[in-house]
Amino acid sequence: MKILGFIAVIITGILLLQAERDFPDWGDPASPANNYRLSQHYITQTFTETTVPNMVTAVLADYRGYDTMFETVVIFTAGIAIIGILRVFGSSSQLEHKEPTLTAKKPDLIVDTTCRLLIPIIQLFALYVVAHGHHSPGGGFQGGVIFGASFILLALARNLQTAQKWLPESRVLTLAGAGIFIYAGFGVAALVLGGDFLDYGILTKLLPGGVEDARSHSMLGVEIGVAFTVTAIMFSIYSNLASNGKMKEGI
Amino acid sequence: MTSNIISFTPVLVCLVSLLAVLPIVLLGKKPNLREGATFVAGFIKFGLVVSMLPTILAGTKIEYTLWQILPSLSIAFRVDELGMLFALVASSLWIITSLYSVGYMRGLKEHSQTRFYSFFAVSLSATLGVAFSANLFTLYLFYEMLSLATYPLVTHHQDKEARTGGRTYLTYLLTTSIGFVLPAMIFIFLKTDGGLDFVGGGFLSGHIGPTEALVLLLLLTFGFAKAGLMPFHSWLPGAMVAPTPVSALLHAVAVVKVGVFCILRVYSGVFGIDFLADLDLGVIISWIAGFTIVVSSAIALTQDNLKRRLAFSTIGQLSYIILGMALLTPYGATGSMMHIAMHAFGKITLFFCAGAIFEATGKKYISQMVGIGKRMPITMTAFFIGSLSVIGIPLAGGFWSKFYLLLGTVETGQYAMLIILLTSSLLNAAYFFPIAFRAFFCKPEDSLFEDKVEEAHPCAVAALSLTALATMVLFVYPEPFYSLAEAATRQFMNF
Amino acid sequence: MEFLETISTKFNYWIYIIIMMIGLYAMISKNNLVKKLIGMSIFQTAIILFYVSIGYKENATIPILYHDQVHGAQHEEAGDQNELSNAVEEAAKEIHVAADEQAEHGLEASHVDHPSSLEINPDHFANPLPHVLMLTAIVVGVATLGVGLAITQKLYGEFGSIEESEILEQIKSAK
Amino acid sequence: MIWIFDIIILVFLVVTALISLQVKDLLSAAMIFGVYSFLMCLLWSGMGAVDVAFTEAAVGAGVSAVFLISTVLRTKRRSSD
Amino acid sequence: MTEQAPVLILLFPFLSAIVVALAGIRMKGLCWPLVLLSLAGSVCASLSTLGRVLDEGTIRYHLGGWAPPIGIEFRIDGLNALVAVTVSLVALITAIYSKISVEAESKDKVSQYYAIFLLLIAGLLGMVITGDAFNLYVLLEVSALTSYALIAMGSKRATLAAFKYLIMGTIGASFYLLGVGYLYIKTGSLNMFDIHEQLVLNNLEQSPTILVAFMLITVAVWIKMAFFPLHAWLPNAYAFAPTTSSSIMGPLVTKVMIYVMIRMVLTVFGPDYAFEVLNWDNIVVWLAVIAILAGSIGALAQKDLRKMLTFLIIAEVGYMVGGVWLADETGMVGSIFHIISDAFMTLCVFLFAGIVFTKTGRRNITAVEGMFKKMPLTMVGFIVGAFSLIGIPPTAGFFSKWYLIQGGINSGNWEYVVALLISSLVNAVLFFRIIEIAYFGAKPADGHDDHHGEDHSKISEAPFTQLVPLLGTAALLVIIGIYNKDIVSIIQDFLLPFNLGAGS
Repeated sequence: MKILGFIAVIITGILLLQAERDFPDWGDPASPANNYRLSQHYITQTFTETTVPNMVTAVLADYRGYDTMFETVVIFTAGIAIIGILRVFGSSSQLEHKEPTLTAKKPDLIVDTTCRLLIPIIQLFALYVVAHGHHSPGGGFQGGVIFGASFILLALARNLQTAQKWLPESRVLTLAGAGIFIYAGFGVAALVLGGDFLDYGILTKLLPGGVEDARSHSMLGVEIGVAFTVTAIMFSIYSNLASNGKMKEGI
Repeated sequence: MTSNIISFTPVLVCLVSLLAVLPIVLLGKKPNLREGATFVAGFIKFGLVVSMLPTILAGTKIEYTLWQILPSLSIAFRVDELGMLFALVASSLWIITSLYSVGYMRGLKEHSQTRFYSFFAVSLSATLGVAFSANLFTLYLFYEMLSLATYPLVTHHQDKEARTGGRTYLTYLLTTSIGFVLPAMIFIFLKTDGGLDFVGGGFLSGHIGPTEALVLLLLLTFGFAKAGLMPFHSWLPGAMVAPTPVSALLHAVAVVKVGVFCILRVYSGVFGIDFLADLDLGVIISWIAGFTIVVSSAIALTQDNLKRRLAFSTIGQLSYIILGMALLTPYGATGSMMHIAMHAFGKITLFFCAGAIFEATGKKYISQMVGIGKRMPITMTAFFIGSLSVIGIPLAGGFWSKFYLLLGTVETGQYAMLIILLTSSLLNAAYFFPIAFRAFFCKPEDSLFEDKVEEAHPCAVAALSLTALATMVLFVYPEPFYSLAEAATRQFMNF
Repeated sequence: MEFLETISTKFNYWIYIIIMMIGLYAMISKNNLVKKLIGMSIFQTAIILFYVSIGYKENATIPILYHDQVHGAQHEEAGDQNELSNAVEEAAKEIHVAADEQAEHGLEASHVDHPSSLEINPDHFANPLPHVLMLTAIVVGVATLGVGLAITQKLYGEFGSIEESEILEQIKSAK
Repeated sequence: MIWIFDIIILVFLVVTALISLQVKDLLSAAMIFGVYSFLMCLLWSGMGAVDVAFTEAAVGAGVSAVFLISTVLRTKRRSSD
Repeated sequence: MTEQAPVLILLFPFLSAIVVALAGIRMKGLCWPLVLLSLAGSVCASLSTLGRVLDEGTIRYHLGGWAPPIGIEFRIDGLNALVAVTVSLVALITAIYSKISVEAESKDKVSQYYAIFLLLIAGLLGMVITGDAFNLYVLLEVSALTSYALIAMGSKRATLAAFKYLIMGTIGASFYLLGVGYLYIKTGSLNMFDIHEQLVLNNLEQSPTILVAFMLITVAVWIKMAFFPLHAWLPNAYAFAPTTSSSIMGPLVTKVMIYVMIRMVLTVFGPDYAFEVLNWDNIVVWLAVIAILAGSIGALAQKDLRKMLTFLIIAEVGYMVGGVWLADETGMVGSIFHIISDAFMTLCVFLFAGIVFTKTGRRNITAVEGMFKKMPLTMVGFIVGAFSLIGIPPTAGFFSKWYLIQGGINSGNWEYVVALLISSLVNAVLFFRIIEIAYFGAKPADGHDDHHGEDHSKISEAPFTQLVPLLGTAALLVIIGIYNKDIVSIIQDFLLPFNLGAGS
């Protein structure tokens, strides 16, 4: 198997290297990919069409918003899949009603204090990343991951159950579902108002401002939806992986 | 000749027995009503077939296109002389076989009789479908349907033997039809741009070269393995595990005759007799058929099991039909087509008798039948008449077909074939006469049968007497089969 | 140095292939399931590197319009640039360079009435499209990794091992 | 961007990738994989892909590594290869 | 609402997946009806889309109101619409069937199971209707992740199979992504139709980059569809998955990948490039021949009913790949028609295998013994499916074979014709073996005996929710066979502009 794998890898590598000679130079602005009207349009027209300076956010949430919706779905799928694969339902399912047994392991003072200080800041930063994704790097995914990471940090520093007090399993699912519903909701709203799916422009009937502003606002809403889902699922994946699906205690 | 009638009747003929399955299944709990349904369907079917007879004899064809299934291909029905001849044989014998099976199945108290009658009806639909097919595709469709519908009949006993027999049966039939006929058909379809409709004088000439023609001819000849041409014959003895009515109707009449019918159809309707004659391909086929005739007759001599002997005899007789067509002469073709009918009546009588003996005495082997004629005189007389027909001795219908076949060999000057035919007739006599002879003429102390042995179930006896009678009548009055065969020959040979 | 600089025009593509092949080899021939998954992640990031390399343009900045250009349209956004993360700050220095260049060239202007007339030279911004695609790919990568790890844990629960050969042996002996 | 810097990161990328696949302690492997991801993210930010770099920093170097570590701690730490 | 039908095809399963996942917290009973409702909606939407395609020709639906290539579009022509109808219909049938087996096999994870199930359908449908190469990747991953989960939720051995599938699937998906990247670097576009335009416009036929892109994408879809040398992940994965999982994935996942291959060959690269510039046809057809034979022989060697069927899938994939690479219009028609008919016939036999498994709890093919007596209607359904796989008229399988063989003869690829016929015969052997066991009992030596009957004498006809899907599928097989002309004419209309030559 190893030799076979090696041969396959070498062949693939040589093949790819062959094609590489044909590539345009690295960083060449005139390469087809960079010169084609697609990327030109994104760079030059984004702001006028959506009033969003961050082209990546605009392309992500609007021009290719359909992709992004499914990107969120991928995350959601992973979350559900991991619950389906790993989660062991049983005595632990009433866990959320019980008082967490914190006495078992006393958290380290330094770690505890640091986390106390850090977690609110992390969460604030996460909110900032989500909200400011239009103007700076960031957006729903990054913000969501960071927000989820704050809960993971909490679970690591204290224990899983403390974190689960904030995000019990049913709330995780609800949050994740709500996130996708927010996203798809914008699409469906556009559908109901007579536009195509995810056509935020038509939402100007509901949102203040012109068509461009409607797009900008919808993107924010969509990003918030993404952030919901990502936060919830990241934590869900972690808590399943860390507790081997039993949701009792983490690592 | 030119004016063809478009009529739903051929479809109806096929549908009748298919629809009969419904009442048969529903009435499964009440045997009398169930058999009644079978008979009603049988008579309706026969009536419909007969109702078309005058039209066909007048030289008009009946056509109906049921369903355009592919852009240039449809499930279509067309009744012509050859098809009519075959349909007449099959539908009339269905009624008689039903009568016989009532006797046989009840006499032996067989299980799952409802299933038996249902699939019997389906098989008949498929047989008639083959008879009335207007193109190769429809023919193939019904051919496959027949193979599958008869499988439960062949394996009716559901024991080990039936299993083996059924397996051989399907293996041979499906392998050849999927492996040979299907590709050949698709090849023809491509070469002729979608034409598969049978035409009186064939349609292949001009579309393919000699090598292709030879390959196609062999594919199609062996592909219809139901015809039992060697080396694809061994399913037939294997299938003799079936209950006798099945053997009788399906393996003396429907299934094997469908095989030869398909071959005749392909020779005449696809290749065209003239095309075959031009390429001189008939000789190859006639040698194959001749070989089969001699070998199978020789094997039949060695068989002790009566039904197996009959089976090998059938293999030989089927090859007569193919040989007749392969002679590519008017007489040969006429004889060949007549032989479909004549052999059917003769052979079914023999099978009926074998079944009746088995039902009454439980004996399967010829060596155990010494002296049986005294106990079952009607049966054994019928058996004698049937043998006459199969051997081709006057007083039975088989004489006429053999007569024409012999004329055909003389006509082409293929004396080798003449010799083969005569030899095989001698062999036929050699393996049939001793049975009848020993059944009647033996010393009383040699007789293996007690006094209490009697004739089989009355229904069975009635059936076999009827067919024996029909065999005799066909000698005196070979109509309408002769006219049909002759008209068909005229169609194929354009003279 | 000249030589190295010419190499560097394709260097990224070479390295991406090397990394990708390392990952692929690990996926195919590592015995440990976690190792396979690490290999898988490396494999996927290599592809992301390839895409990002497509989108790179020499002397171009990050695909975010900077203050000067947006200015006039949305006053309230002013000063945002300063709050960016490290990477962005670094890039922000380049922005001014790019802006100067743009002023010099005065290249094609796209005239749109609303909200303001902007003059944007596409050559001054990295191609945003590959970035967008790769955001998706990263997310897919982490999702796959998560599912893979979950399966690994389930396998460990069932067979008590995360070595493929050991698990296969157990299956064989169970037969 | 400065190409020397670029090349150094690229070389380090290969090295970290190899180490994380070769080291027999899975916990170390997970850690080094985090390093690899972080280097990758540096490289991308250098190429102007700030959003991708940001995401990779959060996802690749952060969450992925945590997932890997939690699995390693829940299963076995030693690897045969 | 018909104007929005294309997106509704997808939205129904996708949104209800989330509802189902949430419903699982409190109201488990709601899951199944919701699944049915949403899939029925999806079927209606796809049918109405098909109707519109027939009326108006290609439908273009711009998501987000952005015209391609700026935005993502659905571009639905005859091929998409047909495959979408097939996918949604198969999904609906499987969903009806799933009620009992899911509750039995996944117990407390019913809602998760159904959510994943619906997401798989959403992913597959999305792949079918999208017109964007990258979007296809995202949906490919959605369907892939869900497949891993659906398999991993099965028995013990399924878990390892799922892991292998995950590794192979990721390699496949990543290769696809890389291939799209190679196309992007040369054309700068992601829209499939636009890519093709750019390829032609910039004369990229000789470019090694495009060649490698083509190879990468082809290999990627081959991995995903388990084409012969790359098939190793499939048999165990599908054989040991929960029955509903294999009933949905067996018919759909490989078929949708074949759709993707056809889409890539015809729309993105164009038949001229794929068949004439590259001239690989013969190699691929030979590979397909090997695939068909290997699948058939593999199936013969199996004693496990579902595993046998998985090998048949491999053979059927060989049919379709071969049919595409015959580079012949009839062959292509055959391949596309076979996507549809094979989806239903595989579904039919997998449903049967599922019923047998739930009824007897055994995987071996001897589990079917005596079934003709005990569950005649189930056997009828199975026999139709089996006949279709063998290729007996008038079932759908016969006609797809008809076109494929015709294509093989037309293009002179006799080895392909022979392989098809051999595979048909092997199928006949396989299925008559099962029918024989069902009819006679397991051991030939025992003959006609009853002691097997005692083991599960309780077994009776399958319950309503399992029987109806099976018989429905069987009926559909016959209907597709009888109406194949109409389906084929849609396919031919679709293929018309591609101008496939007759033979290479």
